[in-house]
Amino acid sequence: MTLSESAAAPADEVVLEAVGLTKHFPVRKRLRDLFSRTPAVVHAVDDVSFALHRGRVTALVGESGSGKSTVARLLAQIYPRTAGDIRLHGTSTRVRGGRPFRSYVRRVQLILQDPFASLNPVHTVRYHLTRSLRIHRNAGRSAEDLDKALANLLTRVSLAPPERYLDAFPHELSGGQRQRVAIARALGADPEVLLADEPVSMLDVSIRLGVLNLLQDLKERLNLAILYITHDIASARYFADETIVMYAGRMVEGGDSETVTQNPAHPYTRLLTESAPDPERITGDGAGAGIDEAAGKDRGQGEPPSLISPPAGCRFHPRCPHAMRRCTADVPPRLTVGDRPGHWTACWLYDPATVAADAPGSAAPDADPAVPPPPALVEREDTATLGEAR
Amino acid sequence: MRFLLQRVAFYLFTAWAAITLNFFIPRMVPGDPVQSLISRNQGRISADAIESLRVLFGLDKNQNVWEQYVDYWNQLLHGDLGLSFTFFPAPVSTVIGDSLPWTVGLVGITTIISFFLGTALGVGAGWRRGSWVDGLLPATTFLSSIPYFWLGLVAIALFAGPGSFFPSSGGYEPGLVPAFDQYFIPSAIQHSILPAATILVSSMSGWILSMRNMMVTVSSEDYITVAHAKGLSERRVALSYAARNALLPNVSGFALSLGFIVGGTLLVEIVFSYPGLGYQLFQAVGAKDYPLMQGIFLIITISVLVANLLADVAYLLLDPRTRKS
Amino acid sequence: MAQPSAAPGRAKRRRFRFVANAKAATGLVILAFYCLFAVIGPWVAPYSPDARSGDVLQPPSTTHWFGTTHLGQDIFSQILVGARSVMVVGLIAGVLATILSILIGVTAGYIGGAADEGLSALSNVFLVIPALPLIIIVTSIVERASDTLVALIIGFTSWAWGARVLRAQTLSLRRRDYVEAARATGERTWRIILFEILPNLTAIIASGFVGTVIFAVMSEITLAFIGISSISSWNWGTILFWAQGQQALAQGAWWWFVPAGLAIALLGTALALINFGIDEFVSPRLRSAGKNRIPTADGRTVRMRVGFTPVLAPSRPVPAPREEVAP
Amino acid sequence: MRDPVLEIRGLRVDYGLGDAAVHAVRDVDLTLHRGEVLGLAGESGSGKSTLAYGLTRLLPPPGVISGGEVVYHPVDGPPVDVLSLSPARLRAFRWADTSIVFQGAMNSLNPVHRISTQLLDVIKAHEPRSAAAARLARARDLLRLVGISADRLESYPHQLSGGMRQRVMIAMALALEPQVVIMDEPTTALDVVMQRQILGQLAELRQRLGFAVLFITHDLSLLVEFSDRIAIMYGGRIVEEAPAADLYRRALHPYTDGLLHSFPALRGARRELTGIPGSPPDLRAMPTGCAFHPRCPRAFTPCDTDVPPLGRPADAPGRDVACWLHPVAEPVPR
Amino acid sequence: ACGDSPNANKKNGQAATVLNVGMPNGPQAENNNPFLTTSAAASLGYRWQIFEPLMMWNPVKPAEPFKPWLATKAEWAPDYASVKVTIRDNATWSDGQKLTAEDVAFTYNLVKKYPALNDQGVPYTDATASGNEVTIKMASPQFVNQQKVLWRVPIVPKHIWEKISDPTTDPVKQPVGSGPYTLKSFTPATTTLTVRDKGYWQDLPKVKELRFTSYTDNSAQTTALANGESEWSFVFIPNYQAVFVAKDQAHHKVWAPPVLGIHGLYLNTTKKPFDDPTLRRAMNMVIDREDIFTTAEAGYFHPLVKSVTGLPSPAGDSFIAPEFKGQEHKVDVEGAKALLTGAGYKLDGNTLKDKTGKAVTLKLTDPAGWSDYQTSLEIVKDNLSKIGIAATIDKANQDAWFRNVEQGNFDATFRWTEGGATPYDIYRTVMDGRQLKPIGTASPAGNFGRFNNQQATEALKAYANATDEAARTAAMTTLQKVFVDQMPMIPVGADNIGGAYSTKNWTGWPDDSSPYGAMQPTQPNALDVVLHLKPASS
Ligand SMILES: Nc1ncnc2c1ncn2[C@@H]1O[C@H](COP(=O)(O)OP(=O)(O)OP(=O)(O)O)[C@@H](O)[C@H]1O
Ligand SMILES: Nc1ncnc2c1ncn2[C@@H]1O[C@H](COP(=O)(O)OP(=O)(O)OP(=O)(O)O)[C@@H](O)[C@H]1O
Ligand SMILES: [Mg+2]
Ligand SMILES: [Mg+2]
Repeated sequence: MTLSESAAAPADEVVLEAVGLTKHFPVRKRLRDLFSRTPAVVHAVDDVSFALHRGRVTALVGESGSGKSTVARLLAQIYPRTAGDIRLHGTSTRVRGGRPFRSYVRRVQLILQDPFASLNPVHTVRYHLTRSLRIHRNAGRSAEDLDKALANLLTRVSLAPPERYLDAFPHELSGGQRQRVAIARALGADPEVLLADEPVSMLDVSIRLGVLNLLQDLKERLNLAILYITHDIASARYFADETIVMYAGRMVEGGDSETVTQNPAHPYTRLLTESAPDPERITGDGAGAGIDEAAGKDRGQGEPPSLISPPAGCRFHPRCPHAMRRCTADVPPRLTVGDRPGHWTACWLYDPATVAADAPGSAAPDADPAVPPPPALVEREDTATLGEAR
Repeated sequence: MRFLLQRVAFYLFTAWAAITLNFFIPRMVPGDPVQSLISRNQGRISADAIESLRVLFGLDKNQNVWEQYVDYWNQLLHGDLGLSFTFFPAPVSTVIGDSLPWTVGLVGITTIISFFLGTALGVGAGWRRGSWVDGLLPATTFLSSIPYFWLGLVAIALFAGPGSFFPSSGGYEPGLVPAFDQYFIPSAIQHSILPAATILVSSMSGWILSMRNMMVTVSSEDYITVAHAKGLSERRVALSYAARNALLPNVSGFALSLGFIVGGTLLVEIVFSYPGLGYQLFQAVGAKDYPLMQGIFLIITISVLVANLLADVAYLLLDPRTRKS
Repeated sequence: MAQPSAAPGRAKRRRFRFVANAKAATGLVILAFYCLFAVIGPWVAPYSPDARSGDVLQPPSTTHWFGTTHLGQDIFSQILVGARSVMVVGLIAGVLATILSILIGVTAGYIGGAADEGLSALSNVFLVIPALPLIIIVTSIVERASDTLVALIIGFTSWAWGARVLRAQTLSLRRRDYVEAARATGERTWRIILFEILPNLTAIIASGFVGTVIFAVMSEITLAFIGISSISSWNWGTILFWAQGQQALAQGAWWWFVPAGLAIALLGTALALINFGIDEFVSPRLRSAGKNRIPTADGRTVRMRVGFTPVLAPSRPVPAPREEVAP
Repeated sequence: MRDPVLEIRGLRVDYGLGDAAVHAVRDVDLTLHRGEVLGLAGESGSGKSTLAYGLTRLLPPPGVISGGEVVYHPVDGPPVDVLSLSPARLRAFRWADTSIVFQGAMNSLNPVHRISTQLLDVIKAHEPRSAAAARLARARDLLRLVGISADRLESYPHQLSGGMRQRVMIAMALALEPQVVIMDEPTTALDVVMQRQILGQLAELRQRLGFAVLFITHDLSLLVEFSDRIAIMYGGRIVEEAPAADLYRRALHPYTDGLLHSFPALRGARRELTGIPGSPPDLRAMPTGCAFHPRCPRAFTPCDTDVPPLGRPADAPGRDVACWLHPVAEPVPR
Repeated sequence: ACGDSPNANKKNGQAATVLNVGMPNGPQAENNNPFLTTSAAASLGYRWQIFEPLMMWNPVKPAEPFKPWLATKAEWAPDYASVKVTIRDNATWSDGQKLTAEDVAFTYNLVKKYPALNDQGVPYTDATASGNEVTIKMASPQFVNQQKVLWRVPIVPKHIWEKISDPTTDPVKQPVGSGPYTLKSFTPATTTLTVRDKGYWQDLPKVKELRFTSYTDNSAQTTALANGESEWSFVFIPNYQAVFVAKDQAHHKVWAPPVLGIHGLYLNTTKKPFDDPTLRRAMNMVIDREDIFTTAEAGYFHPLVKSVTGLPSPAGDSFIAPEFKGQEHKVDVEGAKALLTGAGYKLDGNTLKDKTGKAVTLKLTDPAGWSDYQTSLEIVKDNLSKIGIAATIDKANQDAWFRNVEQGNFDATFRWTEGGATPYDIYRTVMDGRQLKPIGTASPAGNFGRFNNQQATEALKAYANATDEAARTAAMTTLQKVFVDQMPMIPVGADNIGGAYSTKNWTGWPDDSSPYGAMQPTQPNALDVVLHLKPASS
């Protein structure tokens, strides 16, 4: 058994790093595009940089289609990247297939989004796990070794007793169980990095919790670096050490999870957190009033922007209530937000010079005086109350 | 639009490949047209005629295959299909022109009837599973497993003896001159009933089955349940929702079968001695009549390709999802 | 133990489920009979199929069950002996075409790119060329076409349709998560094709196989019937050829061509039934279980249908609305 | 406000017949009051959708309704037993009185017909004598109602985004101003921003039109926020039913309690998430007694033998629960 | 407008004015070129109703003198390398112009100029007209080909054909000939000819309209004959008594006279042990020709060859050498056995062993689709087993068979011989040493069995080139002797030149009592037959 129970390497070491990662998908040309010089592409991911640390969970949140899965696949090197770099332990890697690819995936494993689709319906759990062990030569020499390794894997993902699950077909397992098998398969390679693409989106709240607890546990016991991709910002708050928010292919905010969720800086993150359903919001009369109140801001424009010709400047500006002229022209850089170390956002509102020159909301589509002023300009009296959360 | 252009390019390539193949395959056949002519006549053409026939057919020129191939394309692009050997010196285009209407008339119309009738029955069978239409399925399966030609033979034996209304062979009464008049048309129709019925019986069950299965599949789609939930009348749900959607995959099958009209029913024409293209092709193969074979293959290739293109277009028209420019 | 096998109990249950399908079972039984005759036909045939006798053109009788030919040959024996050639050609051609269609269709679908374009174009060309005339021509190219050769020719010319269907299906499977997952696990391409994709194509492959067998049998018989193929052995097409050549119809010798035709039709039906069986086995939606009409508790019969869920309970009179107690 | 519009009594729904039958819904009693939002939650496979489809008789084969009754109370006129309606009357009843918004908007619209066709044919089917122009005007109004411009009427479903399609379905559900709208996970496919928009519009419309909603979802946070009352299903039965706020503050049934401790909240202090141990029951081999007892941390003697009835417990008036921990003081009157 | 339809008078055409001729040749393309074998005119035979030859020859009685037709007289030079014909002066073309010796000379020069039109392969060198006489010269003696020169060349009008730019590809849409009929209409299925109103050089025929219908195959043609739709045809009818004659006992007739062209079993004389004439003779003795005749050839199609010389009767009667007169084939199994044992063969149970002790086996080959040949082979196989020869039947691919037979790659095969005015063509096909090629090289014109006999070759040469009757008789006797002794090919049946016909509307057909001409509608004699027809009195 070669799976390292506790890695000797120090925690917090950067394992995998994305630097300026970019992915453009070519789209089918139309006749009239034949004569234009610029090829039509989907800007699925643009200039994404972040690092995964040993023993830490990094959450990637954002709306549908913002490029989260694409980032995961790029990191797993299933898709070739358009630009940027992927560094494993500081060395740049680009693998296409064959032996280098296999030695890469041994260290970086991807768990796909849908537990109902990611297991082959014709194979048993035993087959899936055996394959993973064999490919990465973790199966040992004898049949006995293999059995031991299988049992070990299943116990690790809390599928006990192993004999009950080994010969089951995927359709005989519940969603949570399938998800665990998928995780066990990834663990079979004894990786350093787990890329978990929405591992819980299809599951029921109680099963969802089980899977998340499992990931947390693995992180702690095996010192894995985990990328946790989700829609559910509340779960990011609970399970991730760090949270990154993406919008339309770009990173718009990042930082410590508690800070990002409780004290969002970017207008999009704010929209996201405000839209998330929150039982605490009920006023008591149960008339569903909370819904109406939060719905006002983005009406009629809830559509994400086209990624083939994304808006210039900040991609959120067409929907942003605080948009300024500069937002429509220049891509905002990462700006540090003062409240916590490591909290940054890509929004011109946090550039005092810009705000001074340009009134916030001056370029907003339907400037609404009732909208609260941008967070950078109000004194943050609520910061203190959130502090003790961690 | 781009989709169409792409298809057209693809078709052009396929056409080129198929035509090239059509050129080479007949040339691989051993024996030559002169020998075939002699063997068909078993001694009634003397061996002395061999030389004159070779000269006649132009087989005495020793062209290499490449030159022949270039010549062939050259002729083709000028719309010239060459001269048939069997009917020398009748141009291939005349021979095809004489027989094509028969095939298209008989098989084409039958294919269309078979498609519509089969589809209608399939809609019924699929919508009301367990009803009498559904009960027909085993019988139609059996009928469709019978070889065409055998069904034709049995039909002739049962219905076409001397004195019967149904003639056993030919496309019209001998002695009539093809013309659109009150003598010829009824005769042509009368001659086509038995072969048409044979094709109909054996081809219809395919449509019934595929339509039924599609209906069953579509019936469990959410939008059908929604249509029921909306309280629409049964007819409307069955036709406008279920059948309309179930029809889509069948349309391309139908278009493809239109393409195979020309080449697909050789046997019916042989059994019923129907003066169509399939029969001509059979004769041409026997007579090593390359120009005629190539000509007929060309027609078949073109019609299959055109039918494919039609299927694409029909799909484009029927399914708005593919219309997304 | 590269591929762990399923537990025996489960495998049994699955196999049993297929045979339990009445259509498939009927088809299989008929097919088994044909296979049996293909093997033992020549030994159990009462006469030699070539043997001439004095009973020329006799209708069916107790001595000649299916009657005799113009040479006094026993048609029943010819049918029995002919079964072998038909079955051999059908099976070989079916296997060959299936293998080719898998090789070409699945590879094209999975690998994509230029290889896909090339292979698709190839199969399209084969689709465009009408199969039967092509087979006729190719068969006449070779001098002495044995059963195997005819089967090979049919197999080589009839894979295109299957390849096209398989390619389309592979294209959709290729994007399935479990294939991507296998790739991300580090599986090699050939293993992904063989062990991840192929098992999910079983139903299509099986029905494609059945379809090709039907087509091959029909083609073989057609070739013999029109006198193109030079098969020396007996098959049902040869019988029909002689019947046609001697104008059995005009002579009123119906027994000469009816048995062969029925034998073909029955074989076709058996294969079609198996095909249905496979379809229904794989797609539960097509299971047209006989329980379409179901009896209710109070003796009515209701029909299962989409949009109107049957109610089995006896209908009761509608009671008055219940009084709501204010909390 | 508290008068019932739809009453479900002892409803039983099976998949299949005889011994092979799966009892997906067992003896469910549920009352929907005029104008309220009744939330329905529960584990996957607990029978929520089956209940919703069953009461409108839209379950595809092999689903059958094997018992119980569904009574609809029109605004005027005598109550109707939905389960004994003839097909023709059932068709008339559907949509005019009860409409449904299905889970996937993607599949609920016929891909080959325009939005207008699909909107208009429901009006035409129920009001055959209305003028074509009037129908068209109504269709435009409906679209505007859900925030889609009327010129989208001539679009095909695939030309609309997921959110727009979902809104078209809602518009269609409201076309005949029914008394009851059933929604089965109408927003799971959407992201939270879109989800909030749609539900906001729905809440507004409900206040205007006064229909009652049966709202099915997994998302407890959403449910608590959006509905008036919540019913929790487990293993084919309703195990608890209470006003939303009450349920959120204090769950009586251990399963509900487990659910409430399974989802993280975005706001407020971080809570301990305990989850529910074990796995959902197999419908073919249901545990005896209370279906939840194998997983219940507080199971005791009667739980594994007797099925607890749903009723008003003595310790919590105004709500219903089926649990031996809270013995029923007063069974629900039948 | 309907009245204008060419179909309008179809139904009321009186029976006594129309003759319906049928051929089973499939749909035709419009082509009336009389020189092209592939034309509809040749395929259906109506070329001879429009165009006429110089003389009529009766293939049923090949030795009888030619009957004057467009020529009143033909004089051959003693070496038969040239012929002087006298053209009748009362013949006119259907466009009214007079038929002259110029036209005849033009026709022969045309054939000489275009080898593609010379379907008889006669080596013409020149034809010159002077007055009403034409002298046609050939490169070699043509004694055995007289009918090819005088009977098979349709005479065409110079004034029309000299304007045709390429007579080998011209479909001659409006044929102008000297015959009694002109083309009325053409469709792929039916060609209608109508009788000329004037200008024919003899009495106009009683048949006012000829309809040539092309049925798509044998069974369609047979059906048409059986129900009276077709009144004259040449087609193989299995069980013709039941299928055709019985349908109208009084009127339906089949007359199938043999010609000097036969079918038989060629043996490969280079293969052991079949290089032994004794074995071949023994095989000949067991073959049951009656059986083949009745079973495979429906009792009429290939008339029995009884004479040991292989010559059919009556066509060959006058050529049979005195020593073979009356000698007929008989099945004689015992005789064959005796012959074999006498020659050192052994009959070991059911197996014949040759002199070296090897079992005699034989592969019989013929194309799969030729059902009469295949049936014949079945019978031969049966017959040979009586003397212990184990034969197998190989149903070959037609093209491969053709090639293999020409290249000598076979054991034994059923095939035809050439036919002609004398037995020369038969014997030449079987025994001509000049055609002898090594195995593997094709010999398309004959001697497929690689028969090598100097005597026969010399006799063939002598017969063709002889200038006097005595030399010819001597050569013919030699040929027959070699044939009977060596039996390089086992003769079975003859070609027939007859047809199936109905006397319901027309009488005057040739038959055994009055064999005035060949009966096939495609032969030049067809015109003679039509001229003989009279309405059946009713
Ligand atoms: N293979 C592809 N070809 C073209 N475009 C693609 C491809 N894969 C993804 N895209 C596009 O890239 C964008 C980002 O997709 P991605 O799947 O990464 O989003 P996501 O954030 O994971 O969304 P979700 O939350 O719905 O899973 C989308 O607009 C998508 O349409
Ligand atoms: N056709 C069927 N045959 C047998 N059992 C079925 C069938 N359809 C559904 N079931 C079972 O009925 C039960 C109830 O299903 P239902 O769809 O109502 O669950 P649900 O509560 O809506 O779940 P989800 O939240 O996942 O939508 C499930 O356990 C399911 O397995
Ligand atoms: Mg994703
Ligand atoms: Mg559901």
